Amino acid sequence: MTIFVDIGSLDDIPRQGARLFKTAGGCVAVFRTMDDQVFALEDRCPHKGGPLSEGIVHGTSVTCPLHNWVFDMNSGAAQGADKGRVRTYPVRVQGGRILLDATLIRTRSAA
Amino acid sequence: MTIFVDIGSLDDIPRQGARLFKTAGGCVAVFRTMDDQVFALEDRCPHKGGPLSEGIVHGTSVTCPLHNWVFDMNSGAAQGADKGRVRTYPVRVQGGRILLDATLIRTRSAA
Amino acid sequence: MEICGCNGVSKGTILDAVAGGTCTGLVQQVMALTLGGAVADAPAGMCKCTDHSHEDVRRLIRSMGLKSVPAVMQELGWKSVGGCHSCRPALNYYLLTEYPLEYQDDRQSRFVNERNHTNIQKNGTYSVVARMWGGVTTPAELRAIADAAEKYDVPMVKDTGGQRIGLLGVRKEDLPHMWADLNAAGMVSGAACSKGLRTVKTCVGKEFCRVGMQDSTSLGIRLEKRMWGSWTPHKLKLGVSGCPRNCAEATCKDIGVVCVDSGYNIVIGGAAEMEVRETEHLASTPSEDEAVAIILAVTQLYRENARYLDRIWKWMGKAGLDWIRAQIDDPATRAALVERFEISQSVYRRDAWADLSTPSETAR
Amino acid sequence: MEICGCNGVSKGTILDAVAGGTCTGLVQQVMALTLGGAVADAPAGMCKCTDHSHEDVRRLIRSMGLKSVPAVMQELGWKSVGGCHSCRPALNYYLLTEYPLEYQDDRQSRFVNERNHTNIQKNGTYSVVARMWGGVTTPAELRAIADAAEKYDVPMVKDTGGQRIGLLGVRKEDLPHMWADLNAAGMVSGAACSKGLRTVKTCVGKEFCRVGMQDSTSLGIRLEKRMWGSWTPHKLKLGVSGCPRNCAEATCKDIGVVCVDSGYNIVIGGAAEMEVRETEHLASTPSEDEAVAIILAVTQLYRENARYLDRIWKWMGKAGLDWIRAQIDDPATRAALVERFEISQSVYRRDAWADLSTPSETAR
Repeated sequence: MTIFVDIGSLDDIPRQGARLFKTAGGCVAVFRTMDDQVFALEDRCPHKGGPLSEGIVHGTSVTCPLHNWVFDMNSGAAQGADKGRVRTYPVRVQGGRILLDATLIRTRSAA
Repeated sequence: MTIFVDIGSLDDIPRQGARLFKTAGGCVAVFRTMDDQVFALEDRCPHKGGPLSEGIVHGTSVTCPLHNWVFDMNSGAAQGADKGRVRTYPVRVQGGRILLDATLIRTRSAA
Repeated sequence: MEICGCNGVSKGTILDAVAGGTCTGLVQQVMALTLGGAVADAPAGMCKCTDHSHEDVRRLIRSMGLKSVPAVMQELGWKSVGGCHSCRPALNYYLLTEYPLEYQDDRQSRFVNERNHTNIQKNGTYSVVARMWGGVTTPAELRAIADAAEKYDVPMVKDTGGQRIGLLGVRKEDLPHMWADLNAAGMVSGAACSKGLRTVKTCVGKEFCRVGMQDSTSLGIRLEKRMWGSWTPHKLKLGVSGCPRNCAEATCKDIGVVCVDSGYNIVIGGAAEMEVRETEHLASTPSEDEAVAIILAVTQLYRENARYLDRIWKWMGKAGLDWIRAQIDDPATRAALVERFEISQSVYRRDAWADLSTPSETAR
Repeated sequence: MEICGCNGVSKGTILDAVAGGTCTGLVQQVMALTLGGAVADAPAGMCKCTDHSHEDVRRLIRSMGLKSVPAVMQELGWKSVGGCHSCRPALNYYLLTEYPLEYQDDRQSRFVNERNHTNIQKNGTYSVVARMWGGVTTPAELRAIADAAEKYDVPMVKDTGGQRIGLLGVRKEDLPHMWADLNAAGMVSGAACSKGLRTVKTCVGKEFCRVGMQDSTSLGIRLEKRMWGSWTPHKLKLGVSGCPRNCAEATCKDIGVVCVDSGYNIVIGGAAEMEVRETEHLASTPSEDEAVAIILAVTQLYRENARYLDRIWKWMGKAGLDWIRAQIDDPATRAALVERFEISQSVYRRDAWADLSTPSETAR
């Protein structure tokens, strides 16, 4: 069973923006869509390691800032002709708070 | 009657070179030709003020380093299509020493 | 009001053509008649989110008074939720150019370099390039840059092709502190890699050079101080050379000035990237003031009319140099362009870094 | 031995043509047959001091073993005493290129910028530009430049178009002291405005750039450290771009490298001065070592064959890119060119400033 831990307020992330959370398992990028859905992805493009948290969020997709690869944040799969998949993590919003899979959080600090 | 003053040794000036002498009347450029003739000119091209002492000496002429005006060092007259004249001063060589018109030399220092 | 200047088609022609409703096809036909072969480059939908062309969208933003990205998408029937990384930056640019005083710049619709006012690098670090107006600096500025490089363990300090000094490999978390330090030393930064005014390269000009004909350095400084912070459809590089020997390489810049004895030749449309293109002559004037006005006017004309991500040479190929020159040569049009540029600069000629920077006292 | 490579005419052809005695006219006729329309650019006397063309003089320096300016003037019947400001620098250049180990460079036959290893300015002051290999510098170097600027009251500090920092308006009497100070900080200078290797511009390349394909910065540094100090017929500017986006503007330099995924494209003959010219492709190689060898070889070919004051693009127009490429592509010819370049560099790759500088302890 996944245990979720509160990592911050939804309002800390601008719509169509992202915020980076450092965990023991690496940097996790938490994205907020225009309609307040939230996704958590590894902050590392499988192509050349670009920081996806700096990409442009559109719909439920994000575009890597380095070379414009586009990922579906539901599945983590690269779209179009590009092949690859970015790791996704369980995340949810409850009462305006962002809850992340606790197994990721051993030491945690908001960046 | 012109009185000449010893300002230095001919050997201080390389052949086809020049040396600058500061006088009360301004900087005087003393030139030595390939065949050891010596000429003294104001160190200021009448065109744009270029330092003639930095020019290329050829025959009894010198070319201004800024814009390639050529002056006959005997007369100081610009050659070719250019119009102008640079001031010349009496100078002679005697016993390997350079003698310059004393009226120029109130305070003198070799540059 | 210029409706579709980017193709040199008059307002009347367009209005007649589009009177019946949707216009893309009609505009294309008008263009086919007007431009001949150029129709091969006819506008398609700006991205998969819409069938409207860039030109149509821009025209409709004006005519319908659309003033936000969501409003554009709503009113023009965007097919996607929230657009994509292609249309969003373009819409954001079109809106801020059209409504400089009303529109609030949308950071989330910007590519990372504009959003962070810096240049992202391959490992997610950034480069920081402080402005040196016209390339001129001072011992104090050099020391401030040296201090910042050491304080933040910058792995490489490098002179750039734009006559600036770049600090490469800066960590994102250090950026606000570094900005604050450089600000404290009197320097503004950011935008070194933006789609906006980059740098104004200059040669030393007649103050020092034995062949310089005008004071190219001070003209470059004047232009950079007037134009910095402005957003443009793509990067905008300027150069001012003090004589036709052209040591500032002004004739392969987007906008260049080549000084001559009689004044200033203003040239546009150069490039030295994938291809090398020599500029073409736009205007000549004996007056430095007029040279500045011409450059501000053609910059504003480019801002208002070019498709997002078109450099000046590409825009010039579509709009036509003759049409551009006609706008600049007309005194009233020129003055209006300069005025609109200044209105926009009243918002954008400010140091975005200062807004974002962290006082160094609180840092580290 | 290449007799008259600058026009792409083979040794055999020339030897046959000149067997009977004076050759200028005959060479012209051969060229007319060989080159067609190019005869309009047929060589005339190099200046009013002689009827011999540059090409003839150079050939005769080789074939007659002439090893000093007076010997050339004596043996070839110069009509003036001591030549003029036009032929003397050319003869000096031809002699030092032909006999790098035997010929003693004649300072009095040099234009002021080469004689003083600096650039004269309009009021007789000079500019000083310290080398930053490939444009890369350090905080310590920035501080040393800042210190020198203040110590000698330099009126302007300016970033140059060649990715260096220029100190403008330096008094001649301060030059040796400033050289000593910069030397003490580990920098070599001089030649920033010479008819020799200028700078090697670089972009940041794949070490930092998200699109860089090779390490353009380190290749640029390697080239500059290998080539600095070499004299060439005219200024020689290099650029190395890490990808085809070409941020180092390599394709308007005399010699450029454009990195691609598969290696290095070497291009020559660009310019961004009175005219803008895009380079043409010379060679491609997957190997950085081979890229360096190709660049040294084509530089030496240019040194040995071009007329004094011809930039590479002008030489290329006369010699023909095909002929140049044939020399570079032939392994034995290429290796011999590189070897001759290195022999010359054993003399000239040294800091002329250090020889002339005054220890700062004794200064002021």
